[in-house]
Amino acid sequence: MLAVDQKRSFMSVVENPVDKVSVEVSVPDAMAHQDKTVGKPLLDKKVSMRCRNVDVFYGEKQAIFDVSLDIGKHEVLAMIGPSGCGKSTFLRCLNRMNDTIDSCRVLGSLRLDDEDIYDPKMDVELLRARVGMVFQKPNPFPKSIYENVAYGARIHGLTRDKTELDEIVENSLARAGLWNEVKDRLDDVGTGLSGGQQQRLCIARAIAINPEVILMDEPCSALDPIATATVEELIDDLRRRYTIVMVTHSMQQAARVSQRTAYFHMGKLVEVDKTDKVFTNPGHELTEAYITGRFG
Amino acid sequence: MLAVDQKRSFMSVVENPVDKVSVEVSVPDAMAHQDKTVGKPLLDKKVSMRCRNVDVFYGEKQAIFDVSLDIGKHEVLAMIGPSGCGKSTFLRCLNRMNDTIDSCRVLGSLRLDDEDIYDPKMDVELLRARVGMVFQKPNPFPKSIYENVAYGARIHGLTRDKTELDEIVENSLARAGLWNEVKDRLDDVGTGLSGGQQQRLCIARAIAINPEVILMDEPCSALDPIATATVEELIDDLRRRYTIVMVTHSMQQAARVSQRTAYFHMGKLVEVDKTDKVFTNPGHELTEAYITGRFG
Amino acid sequence: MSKLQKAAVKRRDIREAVELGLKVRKRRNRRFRHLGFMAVLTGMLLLAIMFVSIASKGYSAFQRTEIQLDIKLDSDVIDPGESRSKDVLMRADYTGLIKASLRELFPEVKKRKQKRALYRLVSSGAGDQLREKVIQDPSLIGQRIPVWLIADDDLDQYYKHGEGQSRLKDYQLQWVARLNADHRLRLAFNSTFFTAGDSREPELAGIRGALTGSFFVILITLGLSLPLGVLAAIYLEEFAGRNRWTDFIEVNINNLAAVPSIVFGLLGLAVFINFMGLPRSAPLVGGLVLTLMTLPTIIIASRAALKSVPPSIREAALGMGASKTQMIFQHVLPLAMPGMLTGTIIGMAQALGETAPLLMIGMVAFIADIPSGPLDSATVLPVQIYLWADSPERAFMERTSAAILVLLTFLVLMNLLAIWLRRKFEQRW
Amino acid sequence: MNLFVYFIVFILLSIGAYWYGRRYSLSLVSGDHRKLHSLPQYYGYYVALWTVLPACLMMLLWLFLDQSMIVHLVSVALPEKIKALPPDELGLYLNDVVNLARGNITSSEGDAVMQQAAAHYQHLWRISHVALGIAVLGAVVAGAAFSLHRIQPDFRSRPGVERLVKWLLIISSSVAILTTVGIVLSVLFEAIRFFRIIPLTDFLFGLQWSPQMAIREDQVGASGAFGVVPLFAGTILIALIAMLVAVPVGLMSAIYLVEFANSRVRAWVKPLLEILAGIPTVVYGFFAALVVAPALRGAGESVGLQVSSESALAAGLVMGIMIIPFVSSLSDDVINAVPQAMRDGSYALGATRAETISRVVVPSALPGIVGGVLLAVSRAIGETMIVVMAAGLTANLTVNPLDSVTTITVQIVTLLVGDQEFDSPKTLAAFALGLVLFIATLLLNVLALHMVRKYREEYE
Amino acid sequence: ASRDTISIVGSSTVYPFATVVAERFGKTTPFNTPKIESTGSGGGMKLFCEGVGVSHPDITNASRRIKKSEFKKCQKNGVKDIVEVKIGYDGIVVANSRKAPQFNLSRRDIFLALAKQIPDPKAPESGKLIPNPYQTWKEVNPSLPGYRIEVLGPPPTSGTRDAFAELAMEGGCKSFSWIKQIKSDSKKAKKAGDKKLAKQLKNRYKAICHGVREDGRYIEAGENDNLIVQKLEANPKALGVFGYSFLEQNEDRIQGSNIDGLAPEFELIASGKYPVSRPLFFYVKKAHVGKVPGIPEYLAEFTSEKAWGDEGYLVDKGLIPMPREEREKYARDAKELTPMHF
Ligand SMILES: Nc1ncnc2c1ncn2[C@@H]1O[C@H](COP(=O)(O)OP(=O)(O)OP(=O)(O)O)[C@@H](O)[C@H]1O
Ligand SMILES: Nc1ncnc2c1ncn2[C@@H]1O[C@H](COP(=O)(O)OP(=O)(O)OP(=O)(O)O)[C@@H](O)[C@H]1O
Ligand SMILES: [Mg+2]
Ligand SMILES: [Mg+2]
Ligand SMILES: O=P([O-])([O-])[O-]
Repeated sequence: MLAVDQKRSFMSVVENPVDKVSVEVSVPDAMAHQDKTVGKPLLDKKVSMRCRNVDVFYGEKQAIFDVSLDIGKHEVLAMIGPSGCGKSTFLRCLNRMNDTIDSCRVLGSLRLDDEDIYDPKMDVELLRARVGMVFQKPNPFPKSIYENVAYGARIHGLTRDKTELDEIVENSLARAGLWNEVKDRLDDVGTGLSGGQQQRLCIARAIAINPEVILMDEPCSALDPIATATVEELIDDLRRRYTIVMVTHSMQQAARVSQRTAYFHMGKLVEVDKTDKVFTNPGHELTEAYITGRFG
Repeated sequence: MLAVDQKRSFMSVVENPVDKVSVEVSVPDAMAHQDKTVGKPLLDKKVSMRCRNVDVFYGEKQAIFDVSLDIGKHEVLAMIGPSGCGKSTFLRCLNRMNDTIDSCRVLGSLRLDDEDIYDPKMDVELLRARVGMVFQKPNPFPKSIYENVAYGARIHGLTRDKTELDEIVENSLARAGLWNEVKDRLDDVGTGLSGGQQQRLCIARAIAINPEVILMDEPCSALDPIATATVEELIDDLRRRYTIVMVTHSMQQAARVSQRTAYFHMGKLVEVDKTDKVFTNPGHELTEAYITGRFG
Repeated sequence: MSKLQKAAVKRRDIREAVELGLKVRKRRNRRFRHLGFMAVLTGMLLLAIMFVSIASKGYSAFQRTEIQLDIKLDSDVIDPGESRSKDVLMRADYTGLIKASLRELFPEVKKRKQKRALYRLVSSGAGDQLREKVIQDPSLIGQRIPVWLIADDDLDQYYKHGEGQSRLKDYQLQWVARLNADHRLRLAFNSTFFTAGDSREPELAGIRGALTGSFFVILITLGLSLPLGVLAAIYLEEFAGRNRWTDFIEVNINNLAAVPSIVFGLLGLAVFINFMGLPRSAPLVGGLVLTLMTLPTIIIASRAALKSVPPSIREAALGMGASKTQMIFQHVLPLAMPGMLTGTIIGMAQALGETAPLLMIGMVAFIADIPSGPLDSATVLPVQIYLWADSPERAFMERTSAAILVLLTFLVLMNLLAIWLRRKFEQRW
Repeated sequence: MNLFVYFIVFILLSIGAYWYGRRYSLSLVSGDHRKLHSLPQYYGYYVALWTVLPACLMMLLWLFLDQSMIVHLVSVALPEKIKALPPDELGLYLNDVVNLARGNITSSEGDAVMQQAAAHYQHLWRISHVALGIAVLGAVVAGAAFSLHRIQPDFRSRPGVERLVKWLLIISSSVAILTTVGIVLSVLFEAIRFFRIIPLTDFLFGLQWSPQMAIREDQVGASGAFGVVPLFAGTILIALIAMLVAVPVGLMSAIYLVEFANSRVRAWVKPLLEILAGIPTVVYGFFAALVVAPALRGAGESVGLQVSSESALAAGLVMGIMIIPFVSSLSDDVINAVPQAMRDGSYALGATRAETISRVVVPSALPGIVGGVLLAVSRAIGETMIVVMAAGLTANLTVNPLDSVTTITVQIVTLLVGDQEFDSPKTLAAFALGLVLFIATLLLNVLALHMVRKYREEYE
Repeated sequence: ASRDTISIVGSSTVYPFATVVAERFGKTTPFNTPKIESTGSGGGMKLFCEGVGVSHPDITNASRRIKKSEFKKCQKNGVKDIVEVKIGYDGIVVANSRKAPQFNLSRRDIFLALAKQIPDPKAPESGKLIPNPYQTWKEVNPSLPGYRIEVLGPPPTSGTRDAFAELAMEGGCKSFSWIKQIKSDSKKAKKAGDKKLAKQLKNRYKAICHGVREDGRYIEAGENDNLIVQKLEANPKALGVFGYSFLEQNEDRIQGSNIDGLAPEFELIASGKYPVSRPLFFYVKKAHVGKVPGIPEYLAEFTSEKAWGDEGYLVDKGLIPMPREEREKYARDAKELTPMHF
C-alpha cells in the first residue's frame, strides 16, 4: 500500500495551495550544472523530478552520458530521439526499474519531490507506485483482464470493497479506451488480447493506482488512431493533476500532447525545451537534422 | 483449422489450374460476393494472393467475418482499422501462422499464385519462405545478431559458403537500416538491442531470404522517424519486385507507401481500394468516420 | 545489372533452392517427429513392461488359500473354569484344537514326522485367527463349527501355482488332494496383507506397518523438502545476485544431487541420531534424511522453473509498485509452479523408493508392530520390499511384487495430484 | 500426540492472531485501511508471526531439553548408592524409572527407591508440562502484545513481514550449504585415516581395486589393491550407457509431448513417465539381472560375442530407463516455458518444426535441460542396486560394456553394509571413495556450469 | 529417550532366524516384539560395542564369531560383560540349476577353480604359484563338465564369503602339502617367539588360500541370495554360493553340489560331516539385562527346544541345529548369563 500519508502530503500540496517555497536553487551543484545543461532548470516549486548528471552503464557499456533534466509538475515531457539512443534506459531510471537489470548501474542524482530516488532508504515500491510505468512491449499478467487492472489497487489497498474496486477497474479501462471492447469478457486472460488492446490494458493498469508521475514508453506504438486519440486525451486529462513523461517516435504526437520535448542522441541529452521551440526553432543542429527528417 | 471444405464448391471453379482468365466473375456465388465485397477483384495475372470468404474463429469466437480480398503483385497493401479489428489475425492467415494457435480455425479460400494455401498438400515451410512475416511484437531469437539474420538462409540451405552468408547478413541489415548500428557487435545477443533495433532486426531477418510476399504487422511501431523512413524506403524498394502487406496505425504511413488500403472493422473488411481513394473519398461511412478521426 | 535485378535473379534461385532442399528437410522433420513419437512410445512401453511384469507376479498375493476345518471348541481346553474371562480366553491353546481337528480329519496319520507335516498345512497364525473368533463370540465355546483358516505358505503356493513350484512332499500332496476333493480349500481375499505388520511367515505378513511408516516418512519429507526447496530456489534465483558465492552454492547443490544416498544416511546418523539424540529407526529421522536427499532435486527443478518465467512479467509487477516478495509470490511462483511440482514429484518418487540411507539410521529392520507416530520404530515400503526380496521363503516373492504394486499405487496417487495441480497452473505465453 | 495438539493450537492461534491483528490495525484508522502504511493483512501476518514464532521456537527448545532436564533432576535426587553407578548403568537405571513412570513395560517391578524415583519423575513431568504451557502462553501473550503495541497506522508492517520472509529464504538455502558441510565432515575424518594407511597416490592412480585382501586386520597390505581407477572407469561407463538411453529418449519424449502431442496426451503421458523414476530400484535390479542380461548374453552368443552374464550394458540400459523421467519431465517444463513468440519467429521464416525445435527452442531452454541431464547423471552415479544386481561387484578396468564392472557408489555401499572393520582400510575406503566422488562430481559440475554459461541463450 | 523394546542388530544371515523368534516372543509374551535391524555382522558389532545405554542395541547377531579387535573395542567402550550364544549352523552350498548335471566337487577343485593363484599344475609341489589359468571345469578336473567356470558368490565384504574362503577354499588349499607347511611354519615361529616371521608366513598362507580370482570367473553378485538362485535358473552353466536355507526353499529349481562326496543335506550338515558350514551366534549385553524389559525371556525363547531343537521352528526356516550337548551348554550360558572370555 502506498504510504498514503506521504502521498497525501503531496496531494495536499497540489490541492491546497499552501505550497512550500523552493529551497534548493542556490545549491552550487545545481548552478554548476546549469552551465552544462541544455535546458535551464525549472523553478523548484514547479519541479516534480530533478535529474542531475545521470550516467547509466550496462556493464562496461555506457548508455546514458551525463544527463541533467528537470521534469515539471503537471507537464507532459516528450522524449524523442533515434532508436537506441537511450530513451527507455533513461525513463527506467526514473522509477528505478533499472534495478532489475543486474548489469545496469546508475550514477548521478535523481530526485522526486526532493527525495533522492536512489537513496538506499528509499521505499522502492512506494516510489514505483508514485511513478507509474507503461512499458514499450505490452506485458499484461497472464491473469484475467479484471485482475490485471485491479492488481495495483489490491496490493496498495486503495479500495474498501468490491464495488469500489469494480469502479476503479471500469474507470481505468474506460479512460484507456478499452472498456467497451472488454466489458463482456473481463474474466478472459489478458494475454489473449490483440496487441493494441494489450497496450491499452497496460495503460489502464498503470493509471488505476493514480500515480503522481506516469512514465510511458511509446504508449501508442501499437494503437490505432482512435485509440491513440483516446490515450492522448487521457494524457491531456491526466496532466492536470499528474506529471507525464512519454517516449514517442511520433513527432506529431509529441507536438500535440507535450509541453516540453527532450531530444536524446546517442545517450546524450542534446536539447530540452518548450515543444514549440524544439520543433520550430531547435537549438541544436542534431535536433534540427532529426526533426526535419521525414516524419512518422 | 483447415476445414475449408464447405467453401470448396465455390473455389473449385477458381481452382482450375489452367485458368489464366478471370472466370469467377461469372459464377453466381462470386457475383453475390461481388455485391458484398467492397473492392472489385483484381485481374488474375496481377494477383499475388487471392482470399475469398475467409472466416476465422478463435474457439467459439469469430474474429474475421467473410473477408474476400485480392492482393496484387508488386503492390503495397496497407491494412488499417481500429485495434482489435482483426488485422493481425487476417495477416496471419496469409502464411498460415494461425496454424500455431490451437484454438484458431480458418475457413474459406486463400490462394497464393493460384495455389491453395490451406491445401493439406501445401508445403507450409515453402509457403512461409515465400510469404515472410514481421511480427507486431519484435521477437528476435536469443542468438547473436548475426545468427538471427543468417537463420533463414541457413535452414533453407541457401548458401554454403561463409562469405556469401556474410554478404546476405550485411545486405539485409543494411536494407533494414541497422547495419551501421550493429556492425561492430554482430556477435552480441539480439535480445539485448533496444526495442526499435529489435524490430529492425526482425525485418532484416525476414528479408534475408527474399520472400515474394512480405507481411508486416506494424513494422514501424517501435521505430523512430529516421528508422521509419529507412523502412519505408525499403518497402518502396521492395515493392517493385515483391508484394507487401502491412498493418499500420499511421494513416500517413499508409498514404505514403501503399497503393491500396484495406479498412477493417470488427472483423469485417469494410472497404478496400486505391489508397488515394480511401483517404480522399472513402466509400463507406465507417471508413470515413475512422480516417476523419484525429490522425496518428 | 542493377541491384534489383540481381535481387530478382536471386529470388528465383531462392525459391528453387528452398524447394530443392525442402524434400530433405521435410523428411528430416518427419523423422524427427517419428523419433519423438518412438521415444514416447518407448517410455510407455517400458513402463508397461515393468508394470505388467510386476503385476503378473504380484497379483496372486492379494489372495490367500484357506482351509476349512471342523473345530470342536472344547470348553475343557479353552476355558475349563467356565469363567469366560477375556484373560483366560486369550491364553487358551487354540493351536491344539486345530491340530486335533486335523488329526480327526486324517486319522491314518500316525508317525510323528508325518503329523508335523500335517500340522504344517495350516499356518501358525491360524490359532490367533481362532482365538479372535472365540473372543468375539464366547458363546461358540462347546460347539463344533466349521472355520476357514489361513493355510501355510507352501500349501498356498501349491494351491495357487500348481505342481511346478511345490515344496510339498508327496504324502502332503495326497492330503491336499483330499482336502480339495472335500471342498475344504478355497481362495479368499488376503486381508492380512493390508492389515498386518511384517511377519516371518509369508501368509501372515502384511504391509500395513511399512505403509504407515512410508506415510509418515513421506509426509515429513514432503512437508519439509517442498517448502525448503522452493524457498531456497527462490532465494538463489531471485534474491542472491550473480557472484562467486552464488555460483559456489549452485555448483554445490548440483553436486549434492550426485552424492550417493547412503552418504546421506551417514550424515543422518551423525547429526540426527548421534548429535541430536533422536531415536534410531524413527520415521522422523528417515524423513529428515530423505529431505536432505531430495532437496537438491527440488531446488534444481524449481530454479529451472523460476528461470523460465519471462522477465516482462516481473517488470510488469515491479512497475506496478509490487514489492519483490509480492512479485514473486503473486506472479512468478504460480507460473513456475508446474516445474516445481515436477521436481517435487520426481524427488518424492525417489524418496519413496530409497533404502540405502535408511540402513544407516536403522530403518532396515524387522518391526512387527505398526507405528503410531513418527517417533516409533518403523520401516518403509521399499525396505519391506528389499527385505522380502531377500527372504528365502518362496511365498515372499509374490508378496514382494504385491508390495511394489502398492508402492506404485501410492506413487500414482501422488502423480494424480500433480496432474491436477499442473493443469491448474500451466500456461504458455 | 502432544506435539500434534500443540501444532493444532498454534495453527488456530496464528489464524486468530492474523484475524485480530488485521482487525486491530483497521480499528486504528476507523476502518479506512487506506490510512495504513501497508495492507491490513500484513498487520495480520505481523501479529500472527510474532504471536506464534517465538512461542513455537521456545516450545521446540523446551521439548528438546525437558526430558533430559527431568531425568537429570530425578537422578540428582537418587540415593548416593545409585548415583555412584557408572554413567552407562545409571542411564539404564533411569530408563527403567522412566518406563515405570510412563506405564511402559519394565524389566522389573522396581524397588521402593525406583518407585519413588518414578513418582518424582511423574511429578516433575507434570510440573514441566504446566510450566511449558505457561511459558508458551506467556510467549504468545508477550509476542502478541509486543506486535500489537507496535502497530500504528504508519507502522511499516509489509517490509517487516517481508524481511522475515527473506530470512526464511536465507535459512532455507543455507540448509543445502549445511548439508554439504555435514557431508564433507562426515566423510573427511575417516577418509584421512584411510589415507594415512593407503597413500593418496596409490589410491588415485592405482589400477586395481580388490578389497578382498584386506578383510582382516592381520592381512593388511597383502596387496595394494585400493586403486580407484577401475571404479571411476566403471562409473563413467555405466553412467554413459545410462545417459545414452535416457537423454535421447527423455529429450525426444519431452519435445514430442510439448511440440507435437496435444495437451491432453501430454497431461497424462508426462506423469506416467514419472512413475519410472519411482519404481523401486530392486525391481529394476531384478529386471536387469533376469531379463536384460540373459537376453544380451543370448544375443551376444548368437553373433559370436562373448558377453559376461553380468554386464555394464545390462545395468546401464536399465538404469537409463529409470532416469528417463529426470530428463523428460524437467526438459518438458522448460521447453514448454519457451515463449510462443520464439517459435513463431522461426516458423514465419519457413522453418520446419524440427528446425525450430533444434535451433531455437532447445537452445533457449538449454540451461533447464542441462539441469535435468545433470540431475540424471547424478542419479546414475548415485545408483547402487541395479549395478550390484546386474553388473556385479568386480572392479574390471575395461571400456568394454559387455564386461562386468562396478561403480564407486556400489563399492561405498557394499563396504558400509558388509562385514565392517572400522580399523582396517577396507571399511575406511568407503569414506575415501565418498570424498573422492564428491570432489570429482564437484569438478564435473563446475565444468557444466561454465558450459551452460557459455552456450545459454536468453530470451526476452 | 526411554525404551521398552529390545533392540537387536547384526547379521543378515541370522536375521531370518532371529526375526522368527522375535515374532513368536512378541506374540506369546506381554513384551513388545523386538526390533531387529539387518546391518551385517560387522555393522552390528560396531553398533553393539559403541556403549551401554538405551541408545545402544541390546543384542547383536553375527554369522561369525566376534573378533578380538571387536571384543577389545567393546571393553574399551564399557561393554564389559558379553554373553555369547551360538545358535546353530548355516551350511554354505555350491549349487546349480536342476537343468544341468549335478557337480561332484572336492574342496581342491573349488580351490583350483577359484583361487587367484594356484600352484603350477606342472609341478604342484614345487612351491611355484601361477595366476589361475583354468577357464573350464574340465581343465580343473577331467571328471567335471566342460562348462566355463562361472561362480556367482558373495563379495569380499560379506561374512558368507569369508566363511566360504576359510572352509572351502582353504580346505582345498591345504591339500598341497607345501602350503600346509607354511602354516605349520608360522605356528612354529610363533612358538619360537618370532612374531614377525609368524605373521609374515600367516599372511602368505592366507593370501594363497583366501585370494579369490578376479578375472570374471568368480562373479561377485551382491548379498541377495534370491537373485543368485534366479540367475542360476536363467544360466544353467553357472554355479552359485549361498546359504542352505535358500537351497532348501528352492529345491525344485536348483541342486546342491556334492562336496568331497557329501551332499549338502540337513543331516550331513547337522552332523558336521558336510565340510562347508559355519556357526551362527548372537551376543547379549549383560548390562542391559534387567534394564531393558524382556531380554531373559527372549533368550529363553531362542534357546528353547521348540525353537532351536532338532524339530524346532527354526529348523523349518533352514537353521542347522547344534548337537544336543552344545545346545544345552549355550542354553545354560544364556540362562545364567555367563560372560564370554577371549
Ligand atoms: N539490458 C541491456 N543490456 C545491454 N545493453 C542494453 C540493454 N538495454 C538496452 N541496451 C542498449 O542501450 C542503448 C539504449 O537502449 P534503449 O532501450 O534505452 O534505447 P531507446 O532509446 O529506448 O530505443 P528505442 O526507441 O528503439 O526503444 C542501446 O544501444 C541498447 O542496445
Ligand atoms: N489467441 C487469441 N485467442 C483468442 N482471441 C484472440 C487471440 N488473438 C486475438 N484475439 C482476438 O481477436 C480479435 C482480433 O485480434 P487481432 O490481434 O487480429 O487485432 P488487430 O486488428 O491486430 O489489433 P491491434 O491493432 O490492436 O493489433 C481481438 O478481439 C482479439 O481479442
Ligand atoms: Mg525503447
Ligand atoms: Mg495486431
Ligand atoms: O550379514 P552377514 O554378516 O551375515 O553377511
